[in-house]
Amino acid sequence: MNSNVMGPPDDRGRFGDFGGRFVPEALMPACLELEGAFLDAWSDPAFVEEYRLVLHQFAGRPTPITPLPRLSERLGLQLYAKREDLAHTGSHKINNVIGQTLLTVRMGKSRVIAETGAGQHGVATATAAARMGLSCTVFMGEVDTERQELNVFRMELLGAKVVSVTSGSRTLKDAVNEALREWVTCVNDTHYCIGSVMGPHPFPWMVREFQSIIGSEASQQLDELGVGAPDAVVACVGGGSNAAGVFAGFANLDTRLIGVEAAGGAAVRSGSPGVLHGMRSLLLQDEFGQIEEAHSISAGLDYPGIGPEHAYLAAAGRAEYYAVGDDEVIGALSLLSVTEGIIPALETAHAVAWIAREAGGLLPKGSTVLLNLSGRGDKDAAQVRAILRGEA
Amino acid sequence: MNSNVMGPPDDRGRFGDFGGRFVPEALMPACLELEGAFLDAWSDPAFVEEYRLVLHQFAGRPTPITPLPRLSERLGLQLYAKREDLAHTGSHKINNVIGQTLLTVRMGKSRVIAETGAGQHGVATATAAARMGLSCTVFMGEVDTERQELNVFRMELLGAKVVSVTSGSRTLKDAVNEALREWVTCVNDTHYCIGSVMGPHPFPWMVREFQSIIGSEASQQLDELGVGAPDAVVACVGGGSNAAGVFAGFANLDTRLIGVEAAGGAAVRSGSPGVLHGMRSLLLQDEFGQIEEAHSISAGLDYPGIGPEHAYLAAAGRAEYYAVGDDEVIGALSLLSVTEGIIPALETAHAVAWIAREAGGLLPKGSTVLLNLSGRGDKDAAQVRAILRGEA
Amino acid sequence: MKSLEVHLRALRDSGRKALVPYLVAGSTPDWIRHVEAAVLGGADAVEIGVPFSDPMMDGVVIQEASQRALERGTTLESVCEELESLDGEIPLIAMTYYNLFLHYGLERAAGRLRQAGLSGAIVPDLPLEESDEWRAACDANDVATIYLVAPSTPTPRAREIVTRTQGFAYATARMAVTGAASDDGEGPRVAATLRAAGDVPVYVGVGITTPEQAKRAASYSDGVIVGSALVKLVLNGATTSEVERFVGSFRAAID
Amino acid sequence: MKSLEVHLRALRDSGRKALVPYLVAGSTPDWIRHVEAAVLGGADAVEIGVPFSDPMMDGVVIQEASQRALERGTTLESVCEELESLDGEIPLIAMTYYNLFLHYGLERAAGRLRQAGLSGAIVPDLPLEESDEWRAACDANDVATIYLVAPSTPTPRAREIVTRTQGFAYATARMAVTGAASDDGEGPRVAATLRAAGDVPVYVGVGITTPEQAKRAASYSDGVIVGSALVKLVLNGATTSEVERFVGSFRAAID
Ligand SMILES: Cc1ncc(COP(=O)(O)O)c(C=O)c1O
Ligand SMILES: Cc1ncc(COP(=O)(O)O)c(C=O)c1O
Repeated sequence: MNSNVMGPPDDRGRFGDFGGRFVPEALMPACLELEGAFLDAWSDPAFVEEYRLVLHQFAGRPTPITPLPRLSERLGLQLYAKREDLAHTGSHKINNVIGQTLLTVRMGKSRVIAETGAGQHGVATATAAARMGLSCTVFMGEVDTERQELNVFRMELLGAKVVSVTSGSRTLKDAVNEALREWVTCVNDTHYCIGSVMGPHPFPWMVREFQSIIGSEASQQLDELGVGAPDAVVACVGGGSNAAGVFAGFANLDTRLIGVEAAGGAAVRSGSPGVLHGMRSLLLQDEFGQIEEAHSISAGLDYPGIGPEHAYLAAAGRAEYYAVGDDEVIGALSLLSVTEGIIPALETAHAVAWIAREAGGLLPKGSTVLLNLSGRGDKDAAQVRAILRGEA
Repeated sequence: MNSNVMGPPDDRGRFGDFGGRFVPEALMPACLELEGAFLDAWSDPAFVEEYRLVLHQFAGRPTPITPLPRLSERLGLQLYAKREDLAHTGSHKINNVIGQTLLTVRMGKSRVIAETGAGQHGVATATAAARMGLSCTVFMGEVDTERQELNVFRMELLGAKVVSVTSGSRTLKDAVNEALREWVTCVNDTHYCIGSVMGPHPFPWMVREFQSIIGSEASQQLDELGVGAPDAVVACVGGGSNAAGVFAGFANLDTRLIGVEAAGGAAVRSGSPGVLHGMRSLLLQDEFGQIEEAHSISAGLDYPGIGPEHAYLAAAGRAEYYAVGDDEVIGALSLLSVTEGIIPALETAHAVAWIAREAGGLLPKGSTVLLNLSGRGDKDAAQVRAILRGEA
Repeated sequence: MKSLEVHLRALRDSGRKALVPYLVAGSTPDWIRHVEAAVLGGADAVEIGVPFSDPMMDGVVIQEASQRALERGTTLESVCEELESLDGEIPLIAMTYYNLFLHYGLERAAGRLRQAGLSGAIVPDLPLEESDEWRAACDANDVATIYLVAPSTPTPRAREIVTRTQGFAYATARMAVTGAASDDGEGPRVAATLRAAGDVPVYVGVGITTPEQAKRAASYSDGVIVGSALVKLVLNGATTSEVERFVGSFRAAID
Repeated sequence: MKSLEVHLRALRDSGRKALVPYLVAGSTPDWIRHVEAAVLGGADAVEIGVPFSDPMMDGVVIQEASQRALERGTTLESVCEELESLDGEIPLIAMTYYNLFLHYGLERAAGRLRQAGLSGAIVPDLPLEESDEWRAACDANDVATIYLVAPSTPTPRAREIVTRTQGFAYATARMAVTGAASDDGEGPRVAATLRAAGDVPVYVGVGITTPEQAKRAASYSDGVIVGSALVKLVLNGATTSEVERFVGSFRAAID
């Protein structure tokens, strides 16, 4: 293995051919400032210490590794789960927002903005903003504010303002556009707290760094459990932040890194190179280069792109990416629930579905597999119920 | 302070005048068997070790202590929260069910039954049962199955059967009755996994022991933080399990123990001694000894009784109990959300409301206070929203 | 020895199988007439259920009757008052949950029962270990304390209950709350254990739904208790003569 | 030097302020007629927006126009084809997002633009650092690469942009996406910085909504770009003569 597969990007923010900084000139100074601020903070032991302390005291880190004995037996594998569902607000999203809000304070800014799809990243951002005393505005497509009313309410409870985005397809990608448009008007006092390993440099790298605590904890915990390096690490991929975070702990080991995309949002499997939201990456686009909407049962995977580092890892052959269809996901969610007493998020259920499908196939029997359990399924209960009852 | 305030009950299962075992003869052997099995298990280091391991690896313990700097400043107190909301399934309920399901397996039984009000204990029991490979039936009042449909669905996803109870007031207390009735028919292979520090001996004691991990972790964590023994520990009280669990860590110290009841279910403040559900305790009852329904904004505090040990602690003057009205609760829930980025459960919000009300009053300015943050508010979002919009 | 026990022993020694119908006091306006009808139908004693909000040991039928009685404003006091109007010859036995007595005051409750003509009491949520105070109150008022024995009760414990129970030992025929059943359940075994353990009369109850069942139960015990089957009849609006006929059919079967 | 720049420098040196209206290609069926009308109204160049699904730098008006254009099936290719039919004398400048060129192929795209009569391109999501490849493709096809400068751009960086931009330097008057505004914003400061930094013409855009604003902007720059205000007129169903009149009013104001 290459000794530093998931190192920093080059000085133009590129991972191989991907990444970069495709933003309006108005945002260039903010991106450059952010890059400097992050570099400075991330090499400042006091900042790193504070980031870790907040994650520990406030967000409940380290999250445990849970052996999954009954599912393991069912599938003929040795399965372990990294329990990001137990982190505050119910997913890995909190790791990133705590890093970014601490950085916001350090940069002397008083406000954050964020995009959100189903609301997970929005709730996490509103949470961290409340904790740090920052004001917060979240952009959310109108389609999503309507189908995720409760998450809108949660953000408001946490003191955030939620802006319903009526442009374009009125979903996540338009919320990103709108957040970027807003950012142009307020870069001086506002940080754009992006929700995944995407966007212009330094975001993909910075978010990966903030999420890499998942992987570094997990590899140490597996060592302590006597498991050592697993044969494979499997994570679902929307923008790719939970995957990047867990992969980072295993990239320099002899472990297969497996990202599972939603079939209807499979930027690696079905996309092609392009530029969107400040980055060059793999995107779902039509024959003319217009960006296509992603369609997945899970709102968190409903993004037509993927973080540039994943595009690079795929091109470099270091990580493998597969797609799982909506039809496989509900069964996988039930399977984990009933065998292990953990209801995963629909996003996470994609990773479970792939493991269940490939046990004995792409995952040889007896393999040791770490599932990154990126989030809890409470948020999805109503939707899953409607699907199972044939109402959706 | 007495050197062992929260010791075991006497050999009739009494805490002072309270407790005991008021059950049909048919259940006496099961209660005696359970008492023996628990005594044996709890003094077996291997069992205790397994209980702790499952809580660690599966449920995410230890839960952190979170300093609450912004709320502290607002109230003129030194506030800390013990984060049971971060435990798997979102509240302290998991501590108890893991203990009881492990004991079920140890007793060679293959099934658990449980009562539930809003569904928290039901979901926790279904979760632990799935994890241990036990079958599970949950009794839930028809009124509750209707207003908490999603929790019914969660339990079913976890493989549990949910029985809608149509007797009596069709709420929690009737669910307990029905669970007891069912238990009579199946004591041989079934354990009744009761949800709080209530019921016949040994349940109140056993559940307190399983929950006391909250208090023992918390007192050690506060020591490590250099805080030491707080001036007060504050917990909400339904049946009283989260309160008993946290109190246990501080009962032998110079710390005030404060239980906060819902005004409409305030067994200590408004109840009188009586016998229900196998225990002698304080109960809400009419002038003829008929049990009254409790009425609270929060389903988890909607119980007309209280665990017998609390009745004892109140009588002995070791713990103080206060009541908070529905009208104070929503404001408290918002307050914690917006100042600290933690949306508490409505139950927990009672404890927050009391602290906010009594800061500078019953809680002198500058006091060090540990709030037991018994659960997360996600489950309550729809209800709180309806209330704030004047729809409920 | 309590007068109830003296009476019931004499009954047994006379060779007559005891028939004890159960009615929920207050479940209908004319419940007192039903008590009379049961006596006319051939009851040797009547078990009077005093309604409690949380009847943990009862199935749906008695739950429903209890709830109706409570909605009609029935209380321990009202039940006792109405029973005083009854000019009965045969024993009445109270059956209710402990909280009602506790709340009324144990001494006072036992006295009130006796005054109303109730000479025994069955308290299903009061096992041996918890019953000292209540028994003391009953002892002072000539109210017999009747204990239940379940199929799950181990033999040594069953023996102890037999030595403590007054009037009769209540052998519950199955691991279940009150309600209809079609077989004998574990009645034969429980009754045999109790009979072997002492000299007190042994009655079988819980699930005795038909005269045929009662007949079989009477063959291995000293009497039968007929609860839910009768209460169901009442809930369905039975007239007093229907109650009398129903009880009479059990009488005929066990004689 | 690109032909566009030669042309625009000559214009400036003639003492005429440049007027550059912006239209979204394909947003209405007769958009080509609007381009002609803009020229008749006195435009010195026309900025042709090629619609993109995610116009990150544009406000609601241009978003709406882009969406209508996309719904009408507009593509980079269709835009170029339609423009070929235009028998224009004055320069056309493409404005769109990078992905459309990238997807078409950079070399091919630049060639296609030139062939269609577009002699310059503004790509708002392609800052200096990312534009080498695109500029190389443009260089090979005599398409000018026009860069924007924002109020947030530090002076040294603005200087560098001035040395790199071709045709003109686009001074954005405010920290905002395209859309209406009523004041001059930071236009004067940005334009002054750019003029001090080099010799290339400096045009002001973003938020120029009225002839009065345009007049002021022209007083401290070499030209003005009128975008959302015109696009809004078109969205509201303007006729070609209305477009001509509207552009004419700006012409009159800045002359
Ligand atoms: C639980 C969960 N997992 C995964 C994702 C996908 O995001 P990412 O690929 O950045 O981890 C989301 C996004 O909302 C999520 O909520
Ligand atoms: C979050 C939470 N806190 C408190 C309670 C009250 O129970 P107890 O008093 O047993 O802790 C409940 C019960 O459902 C609960 O869900």
